[in-house]
Amino acid sequence: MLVAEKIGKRFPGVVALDEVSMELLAGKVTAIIGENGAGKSTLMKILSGVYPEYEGRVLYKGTEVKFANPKEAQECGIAIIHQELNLIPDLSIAENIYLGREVTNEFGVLRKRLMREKTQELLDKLKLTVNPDTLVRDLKVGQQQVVEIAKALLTDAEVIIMDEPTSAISDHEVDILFGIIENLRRENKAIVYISHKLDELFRIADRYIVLRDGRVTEAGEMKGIDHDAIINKMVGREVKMVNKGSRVVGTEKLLEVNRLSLRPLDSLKRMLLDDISFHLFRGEILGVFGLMGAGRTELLESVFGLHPSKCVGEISIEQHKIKLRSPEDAINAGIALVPEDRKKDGLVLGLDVKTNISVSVLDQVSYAGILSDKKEVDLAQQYISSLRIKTPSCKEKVKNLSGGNQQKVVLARCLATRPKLLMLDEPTRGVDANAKHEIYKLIFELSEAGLGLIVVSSELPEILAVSDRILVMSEGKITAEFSSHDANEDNILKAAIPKTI
Amino acid sequence: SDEPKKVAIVVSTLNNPWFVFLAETAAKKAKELGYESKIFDSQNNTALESDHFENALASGYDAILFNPTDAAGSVSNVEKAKKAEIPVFCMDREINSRTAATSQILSDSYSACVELGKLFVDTLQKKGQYVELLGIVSDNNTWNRSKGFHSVVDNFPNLKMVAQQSADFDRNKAMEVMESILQAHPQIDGVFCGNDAMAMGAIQALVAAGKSHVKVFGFDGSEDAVIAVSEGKLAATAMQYPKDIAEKAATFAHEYFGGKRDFPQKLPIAVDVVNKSNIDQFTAYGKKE
Amino acid sequence: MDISQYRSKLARFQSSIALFVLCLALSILSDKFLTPENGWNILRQTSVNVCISVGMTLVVLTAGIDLSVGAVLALSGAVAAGLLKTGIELPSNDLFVGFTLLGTIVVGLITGSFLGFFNGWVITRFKVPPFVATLAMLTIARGFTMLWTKGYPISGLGPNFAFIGTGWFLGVPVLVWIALIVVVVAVIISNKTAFGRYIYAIGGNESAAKLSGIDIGKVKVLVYTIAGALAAVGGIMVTSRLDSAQPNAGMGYELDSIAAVVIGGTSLSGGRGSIMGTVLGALIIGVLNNGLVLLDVSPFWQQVVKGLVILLAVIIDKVNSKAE
Amino acid sequence: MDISQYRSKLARFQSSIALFVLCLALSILSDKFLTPENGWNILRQTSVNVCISVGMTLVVLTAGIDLSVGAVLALSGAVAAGLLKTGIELPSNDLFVGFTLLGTIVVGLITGSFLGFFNGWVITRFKVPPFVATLAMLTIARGFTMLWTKGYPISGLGPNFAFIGTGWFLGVPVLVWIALIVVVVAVIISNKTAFGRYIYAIGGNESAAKLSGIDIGKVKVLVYTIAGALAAVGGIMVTSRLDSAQPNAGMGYELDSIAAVVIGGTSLSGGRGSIMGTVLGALIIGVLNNGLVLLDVSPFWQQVVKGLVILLAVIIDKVNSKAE
Ligand SMILES: Nc1ncnc2c1ncn2[C@@H]1O[C@H](COP(=O)(O)OP(=O)(O)OP(=O)(O)O)[C@@H](O)[C@H]1O
Ligand SMILES: Nc1ncnc2c1ncn2[C@@H]1O[C@H](COP(=O)(O)OP(=O)(O)OP(=O)(O)O)[C@@H](O)[C@H]1O
Ligand SMILES: O[C@@H]1[C@H](O)[C@H](O)CO[C@H]1O
Ligand SMILES: [Mg+2]
Ligand SMILES: [Mg+2]
Repeated sequence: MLVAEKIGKRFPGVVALDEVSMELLAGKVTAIIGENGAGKSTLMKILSGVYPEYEGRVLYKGTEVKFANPKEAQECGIAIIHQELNLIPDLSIAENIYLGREVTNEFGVLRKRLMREKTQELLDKLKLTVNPDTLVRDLKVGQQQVVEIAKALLTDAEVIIMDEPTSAISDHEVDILFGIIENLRRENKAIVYISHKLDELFRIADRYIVLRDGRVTEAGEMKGIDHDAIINKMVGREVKMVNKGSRVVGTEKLLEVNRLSLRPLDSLKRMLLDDISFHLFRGEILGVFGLMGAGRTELLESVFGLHPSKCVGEISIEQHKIKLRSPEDAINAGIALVPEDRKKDGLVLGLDVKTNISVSVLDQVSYAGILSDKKEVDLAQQYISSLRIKTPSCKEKVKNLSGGNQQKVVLARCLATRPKLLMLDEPTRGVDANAKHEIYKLIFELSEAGLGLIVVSSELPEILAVSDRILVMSEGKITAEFSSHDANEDNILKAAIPKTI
Repeated sequence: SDEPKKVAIVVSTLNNPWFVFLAETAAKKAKELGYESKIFDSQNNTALESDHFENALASGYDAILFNPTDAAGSVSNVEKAKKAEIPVFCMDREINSRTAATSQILSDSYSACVELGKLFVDTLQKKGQYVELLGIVSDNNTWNRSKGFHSVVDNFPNLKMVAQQSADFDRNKAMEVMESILQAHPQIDGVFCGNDAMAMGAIQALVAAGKSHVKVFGFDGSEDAVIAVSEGKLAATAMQYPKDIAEKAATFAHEYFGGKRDFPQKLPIAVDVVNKSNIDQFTAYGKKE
Repeated sequence: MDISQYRSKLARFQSSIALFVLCLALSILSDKFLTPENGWNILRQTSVNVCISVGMTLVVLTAGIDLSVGAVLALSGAVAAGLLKTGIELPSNDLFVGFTLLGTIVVGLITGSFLGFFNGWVITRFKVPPFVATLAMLTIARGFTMLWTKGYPISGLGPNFAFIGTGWFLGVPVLVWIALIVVVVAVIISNKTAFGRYIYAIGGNESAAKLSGIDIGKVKVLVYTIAGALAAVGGIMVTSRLDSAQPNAGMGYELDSIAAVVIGGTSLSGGRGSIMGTVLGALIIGVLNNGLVLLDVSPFWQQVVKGLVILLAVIIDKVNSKAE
Repeated sequence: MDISQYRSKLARFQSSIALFVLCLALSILSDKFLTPENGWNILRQTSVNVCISVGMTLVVLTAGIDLSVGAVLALSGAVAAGLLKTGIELPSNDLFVGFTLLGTIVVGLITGSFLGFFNGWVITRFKVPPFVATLAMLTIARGFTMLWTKGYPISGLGPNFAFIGTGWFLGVPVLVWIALIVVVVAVIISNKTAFGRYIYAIGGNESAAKLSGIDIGKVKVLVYTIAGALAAVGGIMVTSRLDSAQPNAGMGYELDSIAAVVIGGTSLSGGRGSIMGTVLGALIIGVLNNGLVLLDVSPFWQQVVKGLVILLAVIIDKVNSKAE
């Protein structure tokens, strides 16, 4: 259906794609596999008209095409779900879905009702129960991702590209999406599926194409391939998986949270956090699971002092009650947070690696109030090597790093504050399988060094793989607690599903 | 009614002490005569002036003492007042209508600058190089003054204008512009400025450059200028008597309330050239009492 | 879940409350305030700012800004007035071209549109920040106004032209009619057309809008062109009202207009806001100007009070929308 | 691969190129341009804008803006001049408080700092957009200046005070020394201190900065306070230079200052830029003003040329940094 021939694309200083040739078949789901920065998204952006300038050629149904913009590709029958959310926060769902292809009457006036109804149909199909007039700003990330999916399904596209469509949605929505993909496959559409969640690929993909450093290294049928093999193909070498093994957890209580509640902005709604109590031992890894909107992010944020005026309850570190009025207080108390959305909350993308690493501990790298370049570089180098951050230099802008390495920079910044308690919110979202394992390894190393860790994740396998103990949240409450031996996918999920509705 | 009559004082701008003085004097006089008064600042904006007229008429003022922003643009405002049978007395600046205003008490920039021009020619002994600093180029007084000056000075071919720049009636700008001009034309003999603030700025630049012999001419009769003339720093300025103008206008309003109707359509208030020879008769904005 | 709609209604409602409170206070403080005559005064005085601010709203919705509106207003008005008064003499062959009333108005509007178009072109083609591009245009248009008028006002444009600024039609001043038409058209464009959508989309998330296939450049150029055209409408209105094109007309109007937009709840970072909010914002400023005069506040204090009230209006807005 | 460093060096270099080309052109067009005396003129004339623009740079780096600098300059200068000239009479007990030269300067600076602090407080406490908060402050400070001066200049401040504006020290004008010190201190603060880092971090990504433990509010308030203090420094400089506090001093300086910041390559959306770039930007504007007068360009054309040159400088910058 769609053939790429010797596609090349460079960015200043980077060859993103180098003579990439590949083929998409009708009625098949093709997985594109590769590490962060391998060039997957770049290739897809070329196929969907985002980058009009590239080397090589693209054949669609046998004839060469060259799209000047995304609209042309769309009109031709190529739809894409982008990796980054591309929605307009202050427009409604319906307005977003129809953006750039509004339906108007003969006077050029928008046919709002028609568009709203069609949107409702789409949302029903995707089982998203919100009003099409809701502003996207008021949706949670997961719901926004569903809207992105709906956007791609609006037109009757022949080729549908999905670049990490499930990075922010939970298993339930993934199942719905896969049902839809099945239908599309049956309708003989060509589908591209990109994801770092390898399990999904085994469930849905028929074929795979491996990208490494901007080149295609391999392609073939999914059948008969296993987990390790895929990782080997991606990385190009044997990767040793980390294993939790037997772990000893301290007995000293590091953190104790007592009857923590968080009031929402709007007093009409239920509490965001409702009477939460739990504790954490030194050297322990506490996993927190929940479905989207369960309140896990709010929990970490509250412990980090981000909602001082809306929060009641007690927090003690090492048996000392503390008052946290700001992240600054939290950091001083030995708490660190790796936020959910690293680009939005974790990094100053326009500044360099060393500046991002040192920003929380500038007093450590200055003499008499004057910053020392040498001390700062030393600090950065220390973490670059200990966390194996892949960067040309510590003076590279963070925005030029791959996702996994950006995540490590956030970690480095947090670790530089020498925390006792490290909280990680979705630490491996959008991170490739290899880097994911490196992050797991780090989590274990840190806990062995005596830190207490709280890991929030929406991926059950991840929670099961890293945690010593697991809390399950639903609707702002803790609904269950399991030790790592007692926990399994079933009982966790059961506790996570909201009781209301 | 036995409520005191109300007098609106609409001035072109309060961003210039000359007009502040004009407005305050008018207000003071009106009060002395037993009237309530209020000052409106048009901020050199004819459209805002128009708003002020409408608002003043709506809120029941009985007379308007008016310093127009513009001879042409202000006519329609005055006509509005006339229609509402509210008398308007123009102060300092003219409007281009013989019928709209009840009376116009005017200080004629053009002819004052003719006089200044004559003095300028004499002082420079009909030869030499000079610089002209214009006021805000969109202000018509800028051009009235410039034209009056040139109507005399341009008849003397040995008087050469080497630079004509605007300094926006502003002292700081005048100083900076003068500093730059002095680089290109170090050998000047005179500077003609559209007002005193600019003259003061020019003097400062000249003094700093060691050229205090250059003859500077201003316009207004402001406090700084009167002092500078007496100290011999400023060759001359033109005294416009804002006090007389304002008091006259207030008095006319008083007479109008008393029933008088035959006012002179135009009452020119002479502008006097002030220099070292007669400075002892003057104080800021007027004659010594 | 109509939360979002409800919220935007409430936001609009807030500016209305501010306006209402202001009017109430003024009616109590001065018996001259609540008269039909004074009402027309306020509306007439606000009409020019409304026209300019409607254009400014569209620009600000795209996350841009237009500092040149005042200068464009002056140049457009001066061009129209100059042509009406004296026509054009073609230098080469001594041909005199006279202009009709309608002709001059059209040329005035074209002038403004062209200057706006130039703003948009510089901003999109060379990626010059709108602040800088329109700041440069402010200076340039002021310069050309001086060159065209030689610093003198152009006056005496005749009763037909003056009708726009001073006439009444069906019991309503023509100026108010113009503002009304501009507002209605702008509300329709911003709410009921794809172009309006695109304006919000670009301001909300430019790169997402681009990926949705919107021609960002075209939309922005058009928005700045409209802003220029509406500044020209303002220029015609001011000129006709005064029966005179003042070379320094519109000085500082950019700030008044931005104030109206912001008080009306439009976010300077784009994507959020409405035309009706801006109209309320302009009315708040207009009522305030009028009220301060009626209350006999001294001109020096007026500036202080005006600054404080604007601050207060925005703060109340913020506090309310936070509580919500 | 020090690409990023190299790139930022080049970016700075580009403004230098623009300045160099401008100077070269002017030296060819006028033989009076390249004289030491004219050089001092330009530096002296630029020094006030440099001081204000340094503060503006810090504000803009946090993604803010300060429209009140000109008005704050006027009020601070007027307060200092008024106290120097007449002291204060305490109304209740007829006590006269005289001020020393240093005392008045300190009070002037405190005035500016306080106004800046107020800006910062309103912006951080009530989340009022900086554009609106400082626009309101512009009006308020202008009003207070008029109230304080009653609309008249305060002149005749004595030779000691005038020394600041007109004196020389070690062969360099005192004004230039002040600007130099301000620049050096600001460069050190912005590059070599935690506070400077925080400014860049906040402008680059406010929420990330917050999560990194930076007290956003404190940093912002301090930045606006510094901007106010530097405007006050400018106010003292202007007042002393003229030996007179003009009620309308500093009118429009905000735009000149923002122009210097932007021409110098600082992004209005924050996080990117440098003090040295701003200094180059201010020099470009200063040289341009000086050159246009030296060439005796008519005042009408000056505005047009100035607008075009600013546009060109920014476009060249953009085109180059894209090609790179
Ligand atoms: N706009 C851009 N400018 C400069 N470099 C870019 C740009 N977009 C991508 N790159 C670089 O091109 C390379 C390929 O990036 P791409 O986004 O295609 O990777 P990916 O395989 O999609 O990674 P991920 O799994 O993290 O999404 C990377 O080195 C990236 O840094
Ligand atoms: N934009 C929003 N507007 C209104 N309520 C919201 C918004 N975002 C979150 N909430 C509320 O906050 C609660 C917790 O949401 P949050 O996204 O923090 O949960 P989470 O467990 O971290 O899930 P996720 O995996 O999506 O991060 C939700 O139940 C929801 O009611
Ligand atoms: O008469 C006034 C003053 O001279 C002022 O300095 C400038 O404007 C003029 O109209
Ligand atoms: Mg990608
Ligand atoms: Mg979350």
